[in-house]
Formats: sequence, structure tokens, C-alpha cells
Amino acid sequence: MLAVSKLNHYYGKAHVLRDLSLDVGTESVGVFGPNGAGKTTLVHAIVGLVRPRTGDITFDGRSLLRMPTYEVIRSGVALVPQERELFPYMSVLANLESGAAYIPAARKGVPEALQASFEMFPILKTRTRQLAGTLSGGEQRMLAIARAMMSSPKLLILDEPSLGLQPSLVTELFHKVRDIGEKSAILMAEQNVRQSLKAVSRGYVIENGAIALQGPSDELLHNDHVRRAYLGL
Amino acid sequence: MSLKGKRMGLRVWALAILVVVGVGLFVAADEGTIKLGAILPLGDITGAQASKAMQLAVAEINAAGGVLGRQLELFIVDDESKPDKGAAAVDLLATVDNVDVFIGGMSSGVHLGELPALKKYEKVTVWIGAASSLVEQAAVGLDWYFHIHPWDYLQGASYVQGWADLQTQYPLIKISKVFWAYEDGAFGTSSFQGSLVAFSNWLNSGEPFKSALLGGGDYRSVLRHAMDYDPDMFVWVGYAADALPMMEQAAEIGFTPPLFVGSPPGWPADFGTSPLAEGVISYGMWAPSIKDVSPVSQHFWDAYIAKFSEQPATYFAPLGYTNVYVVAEAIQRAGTLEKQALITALEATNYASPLGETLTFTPSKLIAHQGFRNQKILQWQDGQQQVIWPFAYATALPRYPFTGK
Amino acid sequence: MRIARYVPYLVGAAVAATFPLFSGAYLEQVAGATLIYLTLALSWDMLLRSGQLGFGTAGFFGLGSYAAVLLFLNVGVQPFVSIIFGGIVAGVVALLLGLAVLRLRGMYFAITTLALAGIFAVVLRNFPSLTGGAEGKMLPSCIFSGDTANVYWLILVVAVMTIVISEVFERTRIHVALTSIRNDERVAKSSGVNVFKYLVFVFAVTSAIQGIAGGVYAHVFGFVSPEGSFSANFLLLPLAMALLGGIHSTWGPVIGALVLGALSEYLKLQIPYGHLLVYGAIIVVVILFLPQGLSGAARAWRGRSHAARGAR
Amino acid sequence: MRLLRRLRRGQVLLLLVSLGVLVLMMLWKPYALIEGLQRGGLYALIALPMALILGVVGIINLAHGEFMMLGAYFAYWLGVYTGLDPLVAMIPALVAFALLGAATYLLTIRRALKAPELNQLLLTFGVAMVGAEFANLMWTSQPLKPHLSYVYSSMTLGKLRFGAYAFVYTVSAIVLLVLLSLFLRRTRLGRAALAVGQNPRGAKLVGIDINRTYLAIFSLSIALVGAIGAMFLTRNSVFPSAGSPYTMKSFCLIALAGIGNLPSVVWGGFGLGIAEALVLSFRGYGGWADVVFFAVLVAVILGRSYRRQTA
Amino acid sequence: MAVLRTESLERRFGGLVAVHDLTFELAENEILGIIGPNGAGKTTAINVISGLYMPTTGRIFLGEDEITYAPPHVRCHMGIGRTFQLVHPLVDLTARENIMVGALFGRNQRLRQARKTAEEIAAKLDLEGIDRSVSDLTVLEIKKLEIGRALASNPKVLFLDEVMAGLNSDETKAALDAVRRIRDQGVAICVVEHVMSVIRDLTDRVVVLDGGTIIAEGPYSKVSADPRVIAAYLGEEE
Repeated sequence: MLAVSKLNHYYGKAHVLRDLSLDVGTESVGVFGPNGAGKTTLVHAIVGLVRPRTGDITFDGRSLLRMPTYEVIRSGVALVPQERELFPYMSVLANLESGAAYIPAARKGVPEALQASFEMFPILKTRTRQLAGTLSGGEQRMLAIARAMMSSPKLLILDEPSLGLQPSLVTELFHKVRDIGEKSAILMAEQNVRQSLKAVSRGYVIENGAIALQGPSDELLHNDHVRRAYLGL
Repeated sequence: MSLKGKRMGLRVWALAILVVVGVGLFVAADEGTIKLGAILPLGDITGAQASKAMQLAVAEINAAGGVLGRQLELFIVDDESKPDKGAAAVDLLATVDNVDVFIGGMSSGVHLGELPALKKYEKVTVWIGAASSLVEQAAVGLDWYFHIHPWDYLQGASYVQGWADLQTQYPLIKISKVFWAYEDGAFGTSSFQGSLVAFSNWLNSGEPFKSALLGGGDYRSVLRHAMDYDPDMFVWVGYAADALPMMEQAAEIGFTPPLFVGSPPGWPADFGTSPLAEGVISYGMWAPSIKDVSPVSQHFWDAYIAKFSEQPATYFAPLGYTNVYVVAEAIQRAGTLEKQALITALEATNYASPLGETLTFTPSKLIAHQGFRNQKILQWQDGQQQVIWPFAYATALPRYPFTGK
Repeated sequence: MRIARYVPYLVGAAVAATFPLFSGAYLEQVAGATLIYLTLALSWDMLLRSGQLGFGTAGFFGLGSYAAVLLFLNVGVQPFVSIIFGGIVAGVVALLLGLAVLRLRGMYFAITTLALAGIFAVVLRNFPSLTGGAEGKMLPSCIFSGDTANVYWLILVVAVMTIVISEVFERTRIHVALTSIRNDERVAKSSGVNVFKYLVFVFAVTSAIQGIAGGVYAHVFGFVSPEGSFSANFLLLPLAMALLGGIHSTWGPVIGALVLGALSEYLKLQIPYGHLLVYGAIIVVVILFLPQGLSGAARAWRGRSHAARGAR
Repeated sequence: MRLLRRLRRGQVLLLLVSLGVLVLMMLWKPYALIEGLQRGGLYALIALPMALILGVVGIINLAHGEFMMLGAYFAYWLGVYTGLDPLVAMIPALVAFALLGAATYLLTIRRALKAPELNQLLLTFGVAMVGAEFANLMWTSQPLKPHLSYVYSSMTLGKLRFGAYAFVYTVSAIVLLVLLSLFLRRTRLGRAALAVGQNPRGAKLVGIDINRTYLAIFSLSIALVGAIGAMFLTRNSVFPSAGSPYTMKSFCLIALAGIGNLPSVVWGGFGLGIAEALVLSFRGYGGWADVVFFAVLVAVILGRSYRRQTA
Repeated sequence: MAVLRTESLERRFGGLVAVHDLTFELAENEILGIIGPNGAGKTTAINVISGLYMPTTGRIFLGEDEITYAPPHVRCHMGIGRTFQLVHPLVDLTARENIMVGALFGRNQRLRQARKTAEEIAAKLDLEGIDRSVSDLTVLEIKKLEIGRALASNPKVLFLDEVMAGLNSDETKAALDAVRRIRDQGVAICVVEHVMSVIRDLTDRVVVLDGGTIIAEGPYSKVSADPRVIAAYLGEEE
């Protein structure tokens, strides 16, 4: 569904993506690596927030490279960004509704989608009128995921969803991600390798902007390098 | 030896250059045009129309054969209503264009900045702008300086005379209590100060307001204070932008003094179309209706409209026209551009101007050459500004009292 | 080699110093006014280098004008002394106000300085016995009796002094302090920069320069008035000049002031009616197409030609 | 939680105090209250579209007042040629100025969206200059104002006699506030605008075309301020520099209210209008009215910054 | 003798308690690691100690001196140096000038002296071409620049907030060496890191923060075996 090929990008002189290629079918795929490895740049490039210097990105056979972000989103990709990027002075409900309001395909299904959101994250249902900016970090993360799901995306991209969450929530979160994976394809960038590997079926390890390793989850889980560098074992 | 030779060479060169330049100047001065340098705010309607009226006068004079057989040439520089630009304009006209006479002028503040520059060249200057007596203080002792516009205190004195005459002529009119509303800038404040001196035998009260020109436009508190004072005459000193809103707000709160006087430098073009204008008295030097009593004014009016297809809307238009004619006639009388002769000729000015009266120069309180001293008292009647005083140029009888409808 | 680097400066200085010898009064007058604006543009930029956007330029200019004129009229000191006094008053007032307002950042600082400038004008207008009220005050005679060459040299001295101060700011620890504050205030603080002290210092110095410029202007044209001395022109034109020339440097505002000063005068002579329309359009076009200003564009061009030649 | 309660209590207190002040003023200086609400209404009305642009597009539009001035000219000349009342001319003004706004956005603002704030400031300053000088060339500096008899209709309430029409500004400010709030909360475009204003990147990520939103909001704001220009004309003369003082006032008002806070723009406008009218109501102290605006501004901004620092 | 000591530091933002009851010491020549999940309060703790935030309650001592309410630049003069989590190079200054900021204002050196200091420090950190502009530097070089600026103020205590993030393994190795060399010159160092291998290889002692409070303390080997730490930081095993 999503194919990224030979992506290169620079910030100033810093080469942050080096010939990076990966693809996502209908399964859940993880992208792992340390801070600054290029994970965020990669997902930003996919949704058009960053314009890579060279390479190509196609989604359902269409190139996303020159598409403005809103068109990428409307074509069925949703991103839950690291910084969540909620609308802080809007209510939880308005934030959720905004997830579907600008996607023509999703507009009709708002009540059902809201229902699904509240089922997935019951806490949100109790806070519909609260301003998003006043939610706790964990709640904001959930809201961001729920907002992205409102558009019923074909591909959901999650950028460091466990960031800043307390451990119990992290576990819960990856359960949810696994659930979501049954409906949508998922591309998840994570530092928390140990847990997130269980939520995806396949993974890539990025170091310094290039793919260092790739393979099915359980293979990675037993890889020496991964165990040493990311699991501290 | 070699050094001396060089010096000699230099001297020869310098002499040669001097001769060439001198001859050139001499030739230019003799055969060329007579140059008038005008400084005006071209972005403002006063300056824009004054400059056009000057062009009209120059065109007329040149068409009639010029002055002393030479053509007039008019140089107009925009002062942008800024003193530094005005001063630079003086230097430009004096040193680059080499004008023979300075004319023009509008704002007092700009003129204060121009005077030091004018004093450097001491060329004959005939000025139509600047009413502030601060300017008069700065112009003391300048024998080459001719001021056509009345100073603020002269305007005041002329109204004193006017109202005295009007009260004598029409016993119905009685004035003892006056309220002055003046815009809180230099123009309004100095007018008010001058009026207090001039009208010292009346009971005066006054308050500043913020002109719409500077973002104000709400006069109601001042109008209410005036209403509380219950004056026989209410005078506001502001700008054209204040005119109609002032009338509307007076009507709104029901303030209808027997005499409602406004003295902006110009009136909005459409003021007369408002019924509120009826009976409003205005102070000024000119109104279109003067053409009915003055053939010069009639001619000016027709010629201006014919040339520019717009009506002269401010008294700076006839002033600009007057400015050029006064200078041209003086040069003609002097027969030369020589300064002293020109000053003498200007002192003998006796020009029937389109403003109605005949212009002469006489000493004022501080300066030697003051032109107009009198203002006119005008009244809006049936949408037209009519002259009601001086009686010599009156175009209509006064209507009294002001109705406020 | 090193000397060659200074040649343009020496030539520039020589031209500036001898300007009255080969120009006329008109050009001196225009150059003098341009140099006043240059002083304001440069001093405005000097504060901007700390990241603080000041809108008080016209306010301190007017304050300096009034202080100079009132001291001159009431105490009868030398004009030069009164001009310096104008600078001191503006600087001290900025220092005191700075202690309060320099905790503000960004637009809030900008708008507060603008409001303070407004307050200066209203306050001065409302004490007519001292300040002449709305009419202002007139000097009995202008400095040098209005001789444009001397006036030019006086303004040149002030402008050069400002350029020198600006260069001192650029070449000493002040440069490092201000730039670090502008780039990242937290980093600056954590590296030992006393941010508040530097901000107050720069605010006071630049305001004092603006006050001196105001004092000079008042003495050159011989009067002060609330409308004239606090005119928005003394804020907006310098700002436009600095931005057009290129901010955060000495030479950007200098170039911007010289270009715009000459351009506005040229346009006026070419297009008597409506030159300001063209002037405004030029500002729009330059901002859209040369966002870094003239000096930035020159730098970019030079950089490109360097790169083309393989240098660096 | 306790903090929240204290805040609430503070707000209630503030409301009570301001109500008390209003009642006192009604008894003591009724005219200052009435006229303050009217002039404050005009301030607020003009500031609202500027606040919209600043809140959504993030641009301080220094040409704001000039667009209002051009709107007033538009209404004036439409009146001359077709006899349309300025209040009716507001409708064609909306259309014409939406187009003018769109053109301005596409030709200038859009190209400077990513430029530093200062460049945007200078850009709109240049646009303002072009606007004002265009008007000067077209119609000279001579003020124009149509005569409208309804603008000086008055009301009598007991011993009080005051202008009724000028409340049109007060009412319009409130109506515009309500309409804008409804627009921002209830319509898809309005919500998109809010979203873009609060978080442009977040807006992109929910599929909002932010360029189109900017264009729409800029055009809408210019359309509104053009129509407000027509309403301005009913009680004021129009001339080329008629608008610029209101740019400054609007900007100050928005800074006072806090960016993005439309209701506070309106209440702040009323407050400042009343404060000014109160100062003006004292004979001989009218010259200090201008200080009110600046002093309140400085006090509020400083107060807010200190509160933030101690919080 | 502790170089730095905190007593029950607390910092609240509105209702949120970012740092709670933080008491720890930093000994001379020690490299202390602070770890914990994102949002645990690590960076807030550094900000409170370096003076960017004032503590809500609690006290901070640098050696004998209490610095609880000293402004940040004074703390820098007294000997606290730090880097920032997301690198904050001063982009309008050259690399040399970036380092000079610390020397000029932290150590109060003269311009000429500071230029030399910058050179020395750059040499120590293997940072070449120090008259380049920041935009020409690589990520590693910018990190070195951050450390260099902090070092230039001659700190007694140096806080390194995630300086290894984004470095490849060779670069990390080089950076580790550099940090050790700094310690060897008598600077106590406090590192915040995510990369466990760095913490393991570098630190003498580790403090684990979660929810703004210390949940474990001790050598890495001990801490990494602590089930609470694994639960909080590494993620719960099912």
C-alpha cells in the first residue's frame, strides 16, 4: 500500500535520511531507532510536512511526493504526530469531529466513528466538553489517536505514541494499536522497542537515517544487535 | 618652480571656469525665463489646488506675452507636509533651479522648518500659507519677506470688527457669551489663543477636541459642555473632516446656539447638500459665491474649471492664483529682477484678487509686509456659502438665528 | 591585503566628510535629513539585535527634541550641550522604563513601547506652560543659522558616532551577548549572560541615540511640537529603511537609509503628484522579492558567485 | 482545583465590580456611559476583523484601517451614482471587498506567510501606503460625507437626550461577535479557521487546506472591514488618512484582549470607550483622553506579564 | 563532599507536579546518570537546578553556597554548566563565538582570551574549523558545540541533557571519550540519556525518575535489575 524508496533528506549539511526504503502492506509495521535516527523526518516526509531531497513515496500507486499534506490525509493516510498537534482551545469533541470534517469520505460516518472512539478510549467520553489543552499528556495522546482514527484511514502512522506515557498506559496503548491494526494498516515509529515490537508484525531498525535491520517482529526480538542496543540485555 | 607653475595653472583654470560660468549665468539671466519656485504640500488638496491655480496664472500670463517680454517658468516642489522636506525644497529651488522668487506655502509647522533655509538666500519670498504668529516671530526683520495670509491674531481682530459691524447693522444679533471648541493640535490651539485676545470684551469659554483628521470625531462631550454654557455664539475650529459630523452631533444632542460658526481651512465639497448646513456661519477668505460680486473671481472660477475640469474647493486655489499675479505684476512694475527694486515694486502692490478684496502690503505687528488682514464672515444659505461681511462684498443678507435643522 | 579591506570604508568616509565641498545646499539638506533617519534606523536595529522589537523610536526622538529645546530655552546652554542633554534624558527615561517593560517580549514589548511613545506626546502637550502645549516651542534661531554645510557635518558626526557605536556593538562581547539573547535566551542565561542587564543597557543606549537625533533635528529646524516631533514618520521610515537594507548589521540599515532617502527624494521630483504611491509599491515589491533586504541579497549574490568560483 | 475556584471567584468579583461601576456611572455620568459604549462599539467593530486575521492567519495587517477607508469611499461613490444608502451599500461592499481581500492575499500576503514577522509588518505597511495614496490620487484629501438624516435622530429618557443611531456600532459589534463566534464554532470553514489559528500543522494533519483557509479568512475579514467602512461613513467623513488611526487602535485593543480572544476585543473596546468618554466628560481634561488608551494598554500588558511570571 | 546537593525540590506548573521531592547529591568527579521515561521530570529537574525555573519549594546547594533562588546567569558564574535536550546552537554566531559565549559571560574572560579558550576547548573536543557558521556543522559537531559552550564557562558541575541522541555508534564512542576526559579534569557530570548503553558505559551511579520523583538510585547494574525501573522505564513484561 505504501512504498518508500531511496529517500534522502538533509537539514543544512546533516544527512538525515540516507537511501531509505521501506514498504507497508496491510499489516502493522514498526520503525525503530534511537532519538534523532530520522524516524520523525521519515513520517513527516510521507505526509508531506517535509519535502525529501530525492526518492519517491507512493501510496496506493499514487506518488505522494508533490501532494500537499491535506491531500495526502484525504487520500486515506492519518498521522498521529509526536507532538500530538491537537487544537488546545477546542473541546475534546470538536477535536474528534475535526478528524472527520475535512475528509469527504469520512463525513457521513461521524456518529459511528465517535462511538468507536469512545469505545476505544472511554475516558474521552467523560471529557467531551473539556478543552483539549487541559487534558493530561496521556489523555492528549489518546485524543490524538482517536482524532486520527475518525477519518477511518487506510494507513495509520503513529510517531512515538508511547512518548511521555506512564507504563500502564503504554501497555494499554499498544493493545489498542494491535486492535487498530486489525482495521487499518499501521506504520509506527517507536523508541520503546520491547513493547512495540509485540504490537506489529514486521519492523525496521533505523540508525543514522538508514535502514540497519529489518524483519518480522520475533526475528528482531531475538536479534543480538537489537537486544544489546535497544533492550539493554 | 614646478610648484609655482602648478599654482599658476590652477589659477588660470579657475579663472576660465569662472568666466564661462559667469557668462553662462549672465546669458541665462538675461535671455531665459523668469523662474518662480513654489513649495506646497501636493498630497493635500490645499497644496494640490494652489499649485494648479499657480499653473493657471502662469499659463495666462505667458499667453499674454509674459513679463518684461520673458516667459514665466514655475517650479513646484512637494513639501510632503514635513519640515525637513520643505527646507530641502528651498535649497533645491535656490541652488539647483536658481529661482528668482519663492512663492507657495501652507502649514505653519512646515514653514517654521523652511524659514532658516529661506533666510540663507534672502530671495524675495511671497508666501500664501502659515497663519501661526510663531512664524511671524521667526520672520521679524526680513525685508524680502511678504506674507499674504492673515496671521491668527489678524483673523481674530477682523472677526471682532465683523461682528461689531453686524451687530450694529442688525440689532437683532446680540453677542456677549461665546464658546470655542478647537481641535487640540497647533492649528486649533493657536486660533483659540488668538481669539481670546481679540475677543477680550466678550465672555469666552473654550475646550479642545480631537479632530477626525487625527482619529477623533466624537464631539459630543465638548458640545454638551458648550450647551451647558449656553453661548450666544458657538465657534468650532477644526478641519473639513469635522464639519458634517460636528453638525450632526450638535443636532443629535439638540444644541442650537443662535450663531453656529465653523472655521475649518476648507469645507467638504458636499457640505452644502446637507440641510444641517443651513445657517451655519463660516470664517474664511473666499467662497465660490464671491464670483457674483467680483469679476476677477468670476474669471478665475471659469478659467480654473475650464483648465482642470474640477471646481476650486479651497481658498488656497485663489490664493495660489493671486500669489503668481502679485509677483508677476511687481516684476513688471520694477522692470527688473533686481531685489531692491522688486521689493519696492511689491510694496506698491494693488492687486484686485479673486478673493474679493484688493491686495496691498502694509506692516503688521511684527513684519513689514503683510498682505490680507481681513477675513470674511460667510454663511451657508440654501446650500451655498454667501458672504455676509464685509458688506462691500456681501452676496446675501445674514439669516438669524441658526435653526439647527 | 588588510589595507585593501579598509579602502571602501576610507573612500566612503572621505566622500561623506567632504560631501559639502562638491554638493550644493540642496543635497546637503537632503543628505542631512537622510542621515537623521539613518541614525534612527541604525539605533532601532541595534535594539533589534537583542531580539527586542522596539516601536518607541519616535517617542524617544520626540522626547530628546523637547528636552534639548526646553533646556536651551530655559537655561540658555550651548546648543550642543542641550542636544547631549536630550540624549541623556531619553536614555535615562528608557533606562527607568526599561526596568519595567523589558520583561516583555515580542509583540508585547513592541506595542508597549509604542504606547509609551504615545504617552510622552500627550503628556508634553498637556503642560502648555512648560512645553508650549499643542503649538510647541520655537527657537529664536536655528543652529549654525541654518548653514546647510555645518548642519550636515553636525548630523554626520552624530551618524558616524552611531555607526561607531554600532560597530563597537558588533565587534565586542556585546555582539556575542545580544546575538545569543536573540537566538536563544535560555541558552544565553545558562551560559552566564545577564540578559536583563544587557537589554536595559541596549535599550538605554539606543534610546539616547534617538534622543540625540531628536535634539539635532529640533535645533536644525528650530522648533518642537507634539505633532511634528512625535510624528510616526520617525518610527516607520527608519523601520522600512533598516528592513530594506537588511537587519542585524551595521551596514544594512545604513545602506537602506541611503537608498530610501535618495529614492524618496528622486521619486518626488520625478512624480510630483502620487510619488508616495510608487514609494509604497516599491516597499511591497522589495519585501516580496528581497526578503533579506538589500545587504542580504548582496550577500546571497556574493555567496553564489563565490560558490561558482569554487571558493570556500 | 482550588486555583480554578479562586479564579472563578475572581471572575465573579470582576463582573460584580464592573456592574457596580456601570450602575454608578449611569447615575453619575450617564452621557459618558452612553457615548462610551457608542465610541467603544466602533473601536471594537473595526478591531474584530483585524483580530480574526491575526488570530487565524497570524498577520498583523497594518493596512486594516486603509481597507476600511476604501470601504467608506466605495459606499460614498455608490451612493453618489446609485443613491444607495451607505447601510445598504454594506452588502455590495462585502462582495467587492472580499474580492479585493482575495487579490491582496494572493498577490502579497501569501508570498510572505513564511517570512519573518517584521517583513510581514513592513509588507502590510507598504500596502497601507499604496491604499492611502491611491485614495488621495483618486479623490484628493478633501473629506467627503453624505448627508443622512437618521444619524442624528435622538432619544429622550427622562432628562437625558442622546443620540440613538450611534448605538448601531455597539449593537453591530455585539452582533458581529456573535456571528463570528457562530461561524467559527458551527461552520466547517469556521472550525477549520479556528483549527488553523490554534495549530496550523495539526490542521494540515486533519486534512484542512490551510492556504485556502487563509485566503477565505483574509477575504472575509477584508469584506467585513470594507462593509464596516460603509457603516463608518454614516457618522464620519472619509478621507485618505481616515483609516490609519483605527489600525493602531485596533491593534492595541487586540493586544489588550490577547490574540485569538474575540469577546475580550469587544468588552475591551467598550471599556476603553467608556474610560475615554469619562475623561472627556470632565471639562478641561479632555486632552488626557488619549492617555487612557495607552495607559490601560501598558498597565494590562505589564500586569499580565508579571502575573505570568509569578504564577 | 558533594559538589551539588538538592533538598526536596519541587516544581509545579499550575496543577501539574513536574518534579516532586527531589533530593540527591553529586559527588566530585562523579558521572551521575538520570534516566526515566519521557515526561518523568528529568529536563524540568535540570531547568530548576540551572535556574531557568525557580523551584516551588526545596533548596539547592552548590558546594557550600545555597543557590535556590539565584538567577541562571549567576548560577553559571558559580559553576553550573548545561546543554539542552534539543540542540540550541546560536545560529547567527560562528562555532567559535558559540563557545565564546560561555567563556565571555560564564567565566568573564576578555574577548581575546575567550577566543583562545574557544580554540582550546574545540581542540579538546576534536571540533575542527571553528570559524564556520553553525549551519555548516554536522549533528555531532553541533553536539560538541553545545558541550563546548557549557565547558567554556568553566563549570564545576555539567549537566548533559541527551547529548548522545542521534549519534551513530562511532560518534557515540567519541562522545563518551570526550565526556570522560571532561570528568578527568575535575568536573562533576550529570547526564540525562535514553540510550541505555551510554548510561551503562558511562555512569558511576544512576538516579531513576518517574512521575517527577526518584524511584530508584544506585549503580546501573543494580538499578537496571530493579523491577520498578523495568516497569517504569523499559516497559512491563507480560
